[in-house]
Amino acid sequence: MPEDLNWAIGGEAGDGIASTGKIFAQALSRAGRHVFTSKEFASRIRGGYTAYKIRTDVERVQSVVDRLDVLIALTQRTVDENVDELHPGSVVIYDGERSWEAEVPGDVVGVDVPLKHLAEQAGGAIMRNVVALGAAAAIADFPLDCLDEALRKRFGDKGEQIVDGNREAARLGAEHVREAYPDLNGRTAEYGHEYRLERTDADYVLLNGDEAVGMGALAAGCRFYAGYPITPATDVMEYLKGRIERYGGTVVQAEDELSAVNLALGAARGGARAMTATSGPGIDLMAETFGLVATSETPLVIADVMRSGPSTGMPTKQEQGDLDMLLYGGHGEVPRFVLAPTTVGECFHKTVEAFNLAERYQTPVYLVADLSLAVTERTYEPGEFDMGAVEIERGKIVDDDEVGEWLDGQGRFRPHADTEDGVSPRALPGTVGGTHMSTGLEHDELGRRTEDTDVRVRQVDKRDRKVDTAREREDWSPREFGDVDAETLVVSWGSNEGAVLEAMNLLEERGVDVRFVSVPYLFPRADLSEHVEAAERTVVVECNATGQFADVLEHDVLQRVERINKYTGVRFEADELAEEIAARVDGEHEPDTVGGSGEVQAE
Amino acid sequence: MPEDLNWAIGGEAGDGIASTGKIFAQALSRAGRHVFTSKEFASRIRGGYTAYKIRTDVERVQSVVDRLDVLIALTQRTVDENVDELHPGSVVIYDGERSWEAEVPGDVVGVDVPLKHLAEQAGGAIMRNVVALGAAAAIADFPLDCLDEALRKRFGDKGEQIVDGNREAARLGAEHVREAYPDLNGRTAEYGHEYRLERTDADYVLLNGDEAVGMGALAAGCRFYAGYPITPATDVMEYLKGRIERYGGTVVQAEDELSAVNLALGAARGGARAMTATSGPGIDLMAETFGLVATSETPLVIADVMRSGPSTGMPTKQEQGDLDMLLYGGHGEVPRFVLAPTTVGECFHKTVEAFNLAERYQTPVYLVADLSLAVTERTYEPGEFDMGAVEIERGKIVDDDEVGEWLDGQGRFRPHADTEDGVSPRALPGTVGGTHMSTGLEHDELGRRTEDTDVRVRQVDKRDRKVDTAREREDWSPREFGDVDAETLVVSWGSNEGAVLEAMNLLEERGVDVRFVSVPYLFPRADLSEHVEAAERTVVVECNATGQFADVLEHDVLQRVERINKYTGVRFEADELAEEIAARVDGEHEPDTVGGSGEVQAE
Amino acid sequence: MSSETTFVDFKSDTQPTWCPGCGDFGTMNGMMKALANTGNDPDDTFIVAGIGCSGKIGTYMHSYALHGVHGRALPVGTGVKLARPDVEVMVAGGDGDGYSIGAGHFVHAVRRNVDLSYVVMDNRIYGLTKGQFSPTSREDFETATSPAGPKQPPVNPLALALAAGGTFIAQTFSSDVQRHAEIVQQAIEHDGFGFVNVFSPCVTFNDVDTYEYFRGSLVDVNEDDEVDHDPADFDQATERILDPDHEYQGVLYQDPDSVPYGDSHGLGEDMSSIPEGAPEDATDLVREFY
Amino acid sequence: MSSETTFVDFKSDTQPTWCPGCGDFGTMNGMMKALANTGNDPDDTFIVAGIGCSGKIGTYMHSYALHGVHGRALPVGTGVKLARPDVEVMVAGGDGDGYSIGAGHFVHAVRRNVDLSYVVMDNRIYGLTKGQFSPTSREDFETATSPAGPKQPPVNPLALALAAGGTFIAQTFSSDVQRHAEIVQQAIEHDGFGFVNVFSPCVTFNDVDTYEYFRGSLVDVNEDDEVDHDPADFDQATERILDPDHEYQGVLYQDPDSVPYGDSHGLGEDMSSIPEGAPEDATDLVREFY
Ligand SMILES: Cc1ncc(C[n+]2csc(CCOP(=O)(O)OP(=O)(O)O)c2C)c(N)n1
Ligand SMILES: Cc1ncc(C[n+]2csc(CCOP(=O)(O)OP(=O)(O)O)c2C)c(N)n1
Ligand code: SF4
Ligand code: SF4
Ligand SMILES: [Mg+2]
Ligand SMILES: [Mg+2]
Repeated sequence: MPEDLNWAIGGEAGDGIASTGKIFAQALSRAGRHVFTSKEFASRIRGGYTAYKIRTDVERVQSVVDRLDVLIALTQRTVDENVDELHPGSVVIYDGERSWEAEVPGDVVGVDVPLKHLAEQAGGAIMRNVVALGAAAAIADFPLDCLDEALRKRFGDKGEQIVDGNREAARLGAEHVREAYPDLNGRTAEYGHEYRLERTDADYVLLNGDEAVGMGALAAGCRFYAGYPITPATDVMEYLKGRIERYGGTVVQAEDELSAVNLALGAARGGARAMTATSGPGIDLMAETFGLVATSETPLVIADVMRSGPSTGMPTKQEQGDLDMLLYGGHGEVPRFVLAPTTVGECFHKTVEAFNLAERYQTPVYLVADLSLAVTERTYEPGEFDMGAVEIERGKIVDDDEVGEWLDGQGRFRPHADTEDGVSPRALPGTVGGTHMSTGLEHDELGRRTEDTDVRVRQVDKRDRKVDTAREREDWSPREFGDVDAETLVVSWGSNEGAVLEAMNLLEERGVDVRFVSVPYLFPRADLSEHVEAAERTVVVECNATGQFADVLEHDVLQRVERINKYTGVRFEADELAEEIAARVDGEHEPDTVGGSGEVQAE
Repeated sequence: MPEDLNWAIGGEAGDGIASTGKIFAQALSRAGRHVFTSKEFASRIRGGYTAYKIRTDVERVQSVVDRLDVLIALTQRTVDENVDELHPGSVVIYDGERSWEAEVPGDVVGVDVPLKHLAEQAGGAIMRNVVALGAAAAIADFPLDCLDEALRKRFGDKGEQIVDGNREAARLGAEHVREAYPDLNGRTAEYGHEYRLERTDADYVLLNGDEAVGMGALAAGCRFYAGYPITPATDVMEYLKGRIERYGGTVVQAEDELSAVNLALGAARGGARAMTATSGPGIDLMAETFGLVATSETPLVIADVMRSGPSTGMPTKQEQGDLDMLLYGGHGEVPRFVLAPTTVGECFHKTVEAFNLAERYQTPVYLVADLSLAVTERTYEPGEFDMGAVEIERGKIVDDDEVGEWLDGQGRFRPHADTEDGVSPRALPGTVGGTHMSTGLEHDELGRRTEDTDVRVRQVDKRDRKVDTAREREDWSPREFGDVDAETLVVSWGSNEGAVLEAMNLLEERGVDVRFVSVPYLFPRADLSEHVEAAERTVVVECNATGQFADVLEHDVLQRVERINKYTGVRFEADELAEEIAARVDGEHEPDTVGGSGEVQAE
Repeated sequence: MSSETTFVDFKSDTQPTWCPGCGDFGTMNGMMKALANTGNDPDDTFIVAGIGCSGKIGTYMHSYALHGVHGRALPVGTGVKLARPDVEVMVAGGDGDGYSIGAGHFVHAVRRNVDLSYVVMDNRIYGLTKGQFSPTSREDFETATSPAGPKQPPVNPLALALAAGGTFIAQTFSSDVQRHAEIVQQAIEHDGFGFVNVFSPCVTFNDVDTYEYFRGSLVDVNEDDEVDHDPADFDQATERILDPDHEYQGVLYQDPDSVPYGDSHGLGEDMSSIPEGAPEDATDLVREFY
Repeated sequence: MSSETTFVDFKSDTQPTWCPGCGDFGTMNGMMKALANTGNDPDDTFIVAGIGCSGKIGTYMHSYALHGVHGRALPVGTGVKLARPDVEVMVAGGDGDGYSIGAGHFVHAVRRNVDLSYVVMDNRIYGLTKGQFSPTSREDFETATSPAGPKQPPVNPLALALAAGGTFIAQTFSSDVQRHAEIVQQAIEHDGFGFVNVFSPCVTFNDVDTYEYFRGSLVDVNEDDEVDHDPADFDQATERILDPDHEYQGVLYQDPDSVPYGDSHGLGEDMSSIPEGAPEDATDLVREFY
């Protein structure tokens, strides 16, 4: 019997799936259990279907697997969509009073709960999902007081009556299961399963990547956020709204992304730590201004929370398809930093770092997360977010006195002074004697437009030199795992880290050792030549069709690599990934050849 | 004595430099001489300076060199800016009556012409540049009747009086030189130069790249152009305006580039051959819609006439800095074709081809030219633009009868039918029974939104398969020159072709053989592995700082290459390029290493 | 087929996923009726839809259609119409799509006066992205991104259209389908840019601009006791459009002398048909460069 | 220094490359005067300029400045001002920059009513790109891209601002520098978005909207015999702004009750100064996720 429990609730868009799932996740966290959630599901039918999946364990969990132990099926379709993940002994909670007849596979244990009926009894049909939560709790012997706490957190601001109603709904659900299915444990045990959600003394926080980015921004002193709503980045804005004001900052909902990035640019030139967040379509719209940010040497953090492209694509689905755009997008040649957190925790840390890098090097920094990371709630020890450890470095800002060191012969401030490290002094508005013009035109040290060929070359080189300086001064190491002597090197970026790590455990059981490098710095990035050379085979895992990072790596190390690509819109699951990696190790897949269509879709 | 003559006129912006230079180029063309012009000049001082340079020969010319034989200097600065290009025996025409004293170097022959005075005599000071043209003609023994023809072409629509006045101005200029400097030929001959612009019977056309693109569009049946003014692409729009109407088409000046590309997309969905042209900043703004064009499988030609980036950069200066954006830009993963003409003539041919490819594969096609190509007037035999040879292929458009072959079981048209070659049938509005929805959301064969994982993967693969099909069916060969057995392989793209070819002649004189591959198809592109392998060294020549094509080539062939990069804003000149290539051959430059800053700036 | 076309011919077999009760149902029904009533045929009709809940309309209707990127529906529709004067073009989208990210295109499309109709499904909220304030949201409307209200005056779309030189400016209410259909029909029939702002309530994220609210507050210009509304009267139109106290239903303004862009620019040909080679006189183009 | 600041303090040592006689000279002089007269100091002033001949103004003035990308000057200026309420922000650009590519931002910046001034140098042409028609070009104005005129009604910028809820709407003429400076000064002093459309003739590419034309046709609201203009009177403002027969110089409209965005949103702090570590109570942020 595995120690982790895999739980899901599914229904139609509008059924309140996500908020119900979140309540259960919260309850588990309160019980001192680790939780890892997922909202992206394979959909085999068109439109409307939505689900929320929780994997929970007393140990850390960091991926989903394709197995469901307990499923709350608000619709028949939920069963149909998930039938592959059910196993003998899985429990499906459904409402037999509703029009459909739950056709659960024979060896799956159906638990019929009159959700609507009990909800009405508790005070209103709207609480039927909470009835189901109570039922689920009973099935896994989960203490209702933790659920109560989660319900208070969710409904507290709606008044005591609502909280009590929901608690009653949960209680009725639990009671129904205990009364109608007294021997449930016995039945699942027949298939070797006994579901028990044990409690520990641990005290976790539960948050997703978007929230972690927002919290990182506040920790780092971000005072200005401008954005335009877009899935899955809107949560960053909604997190900040109502919180940033505590620190004297503001959130501006712009009329579009063109405005958003220019608003943020303006605030940054004013001296505020500023950011915007968007998804692919917005990144495209910001591309022109990105170049201006870079040439005017303005510190700015631009977050891209990726979703399935191209174009509008599949807005609520996973993909890592924007890497090329971030590395190479925008006309002309522009130095940039690209940071890609690999876990929810790293979303916090990399955000803080992004602000520091932006100011230290006076450049735009892309902070790139994928949908899986952004919408995945996950538990952490609160210490992961150690506010005392946050350091703020603002780089070469000069004050009234220091301005004098940076004047030219005629007493004019040199905002683009051609320094050895490429970084110039920065005078914020209000600094006496620091007036200057910033422009997207090529300019001289003073910021004045120029077409002088020598000055042009010097300024291009100066801007590029900042990257060289950063390469030297900062630590761009990847996150390394596994056996350094393993024959197989797996490389990935973004949210795949968790799935790869869990896949490694599964592989280890099969006797397959793997070395794993998870790359959080996409530009500048570490040189992986030695890693690739030391390995017998290198496999790059990413959620896109063309293998964008694989191409980058191939160019870096001048060697072809193998690829595992998934572009169904669904994140990797640990078990499928283990299969795919094992297949590479067993030599079932040919290494890809140049220009060939050897990309393998893992689904 | 070299056979080519290098001529220039320089002054301040607003002095009418470009139109005066064009008149002289036109006159030379009328005289049956080949002409190659250039408007980009190195500028060592800030602002305002502008010049127009002509290289002319009875043989074909295809590059500029850094030598000036005859210079019309409307300002002192013109002399200062070009002093390096003057040689003993160069002639400088200046107006001694103006406030400045032309400080021409000692061994340069100064010719003082009272430009303003003579112009007033001919009817108005505004004609002083034409006086200078007359003077220049006299110096090189050039028949005035060719100049007369060019003046008629330029001023014909302003009335006979204006034409006559200008002719008189030219005559006065010529007369002045003959009278005041009777022994000019003798003086230049002292330095080994005798300037004679001989006439031939040839009949050339003179045009630049923007005009060739415009003419190609009309030849290809383009009926709809939408654009927003931007240097150096505006000429395409201005060329089409007033001409496209003859064929029932239209030019729409949009409110911005976002609108322009969407207007063109709309027209294309209506079934018109449609295009837009812009430069880097506009390409950025169009990136989001580019993805829509690709996923909706709409044939559309988008021309990018590159200028110096990043950001606003140097809008009137040369660069090939947008390649990365065109190959990799836009979020998500989108199939695209990227065609880059290498000469003015190819601008015509590749534009025709772009429209055919767009419709045959139902994709967006980027047509990329650089500023040097776009603004360079050049002579051709008119046969280069053989309208009889233009073929128009519209791909899989289905009519009322053919629609029936593409219906699903319920009689619905399948615009994204998953065919073997990836190309689906296309029904234009008005086709009976062909109604369908096109969308940037992932969709099924009918165009309906889907998140079905299998359908998603099938549609991504189908779109990508169009590129595979095109790879097989079309000819993506590069243009090859020089000795196939040479040790040194030079690779370039865009307008560098001419300079490399002339550099090869210069190198041959020095006993250096070179094989040269000029790449007009950037995606899909030819596999150059064998070329690179056969050579001892590969040198990639491009007008940008980072070596964008060099990176692409390195990844294709898994081998580092050497680079010659120029990012001063000025095109390559044949002689400097010969030096740079020779230096590589002599081993004076280390091959570049990964991530190193080994890029060499050729200036 | 035209003469027998009815509104169901404009209905696709895709089931709408709008929330039950969403105003967009009524809005769409009216549009389909108007298209049928004006004798159009799905095969000769092109719908361009924006991105938003509203933008899904292209999927639920049966015709040629494009569901574009957010905010750019008007340029697309303009392109279709100019290339295909023979096709009926209708553009539809939300208040965010049209007045926020698309505001610039709106102003310029109005000025251009291309002969198409533009229906904005105004629910005063961002529906699809789950409830942020929109440009037409009230100053004190509480949303996820405006806990204390946006504190900016809402855009008055009719006033913007008027200022931009609009030639047909109307407003309807999705729940009054009959009147809505009638007015959309007039917009289609108008020679030029037929603009209709439809109040199309979002029952999920907007609890202030509800059916009840509009039912109780909207004044139909035809039923206003105070004035006999003459849509050709610019001053009267201005007064009502800028009226701070009332919102109107009906055709507020129609310029009887409107000349559509296609006419003033001499367009009329179907640009989709071209010869199989270069145009006959194409060598003239080369000759110009002698 | 403020009290002794004069307009030359706002002049940079870069020589303008505008054509001799360009209206932008006068426009700039007036802006510099207005900044000096309102007691501003270059060190505390931020100019945001668009792209165009007009946009070069940022280079010729002496202050903190950003010369941005085409059409996005207003969002940048808004960002600067919100982050730095202590800094005087002035945004300037051309008619193409502001009303064509920037039209959407214009509408929304007007609504937002941030306390800055916006000066549009309206020459009814694209100057920098050498003479294409602009949104304010007349219907019959012949240019390279409109050989027979654009055949679209020109944008009326004042009407757009009014429709968008503008709180300060004015128009000036660069050649009447005194009056222009005076009005820009009022725009600066206005509590909110001070919008000034300046007729700033292009002597190179526009031969119809010339100095002579404006001199002969502009009516100053203060010198109009027919009405005593009250800028607080919305109806009067509307009438004049929409007047098809005259163009006016002066402050057409000013809302005396204007509340700038910063005030309604409780902003006032200089956002550039932050602590050296996370905020003191930052662990509360973590605790929320328990
Ligand atoms: C460039 C871009 N930015 C943002 C989005 C996300 N987005 C989708 S619809 C929408 C607004 C929806 O509001 P509205 O236009 O009023 O339509 P409604 O859903 O209310 O009908 C937004 C912001 C997007 N798709 N593309
Ligand atoms: C995205 C983008 N598109 C186009 C251009 C080219 N461009 C520069 S200025 C300008 C318009 C100039 O007109 P206006 O704003 O009226 O300024 P003016 O020169 O008349 O003062 C254009 C189209 C650009 N720089 N960027
Ligand atoms: S969210 Fe609102 S606008 Fe969207 S479908 Fe539901 S009710 Fe309609
Ligand atoms: S082109 Fe026109 S706007 Fe530009 S500087 Fe010259 S006169 Fe002024
Ligand atoms: Mg809406
Ligand atoms: Mg202008």
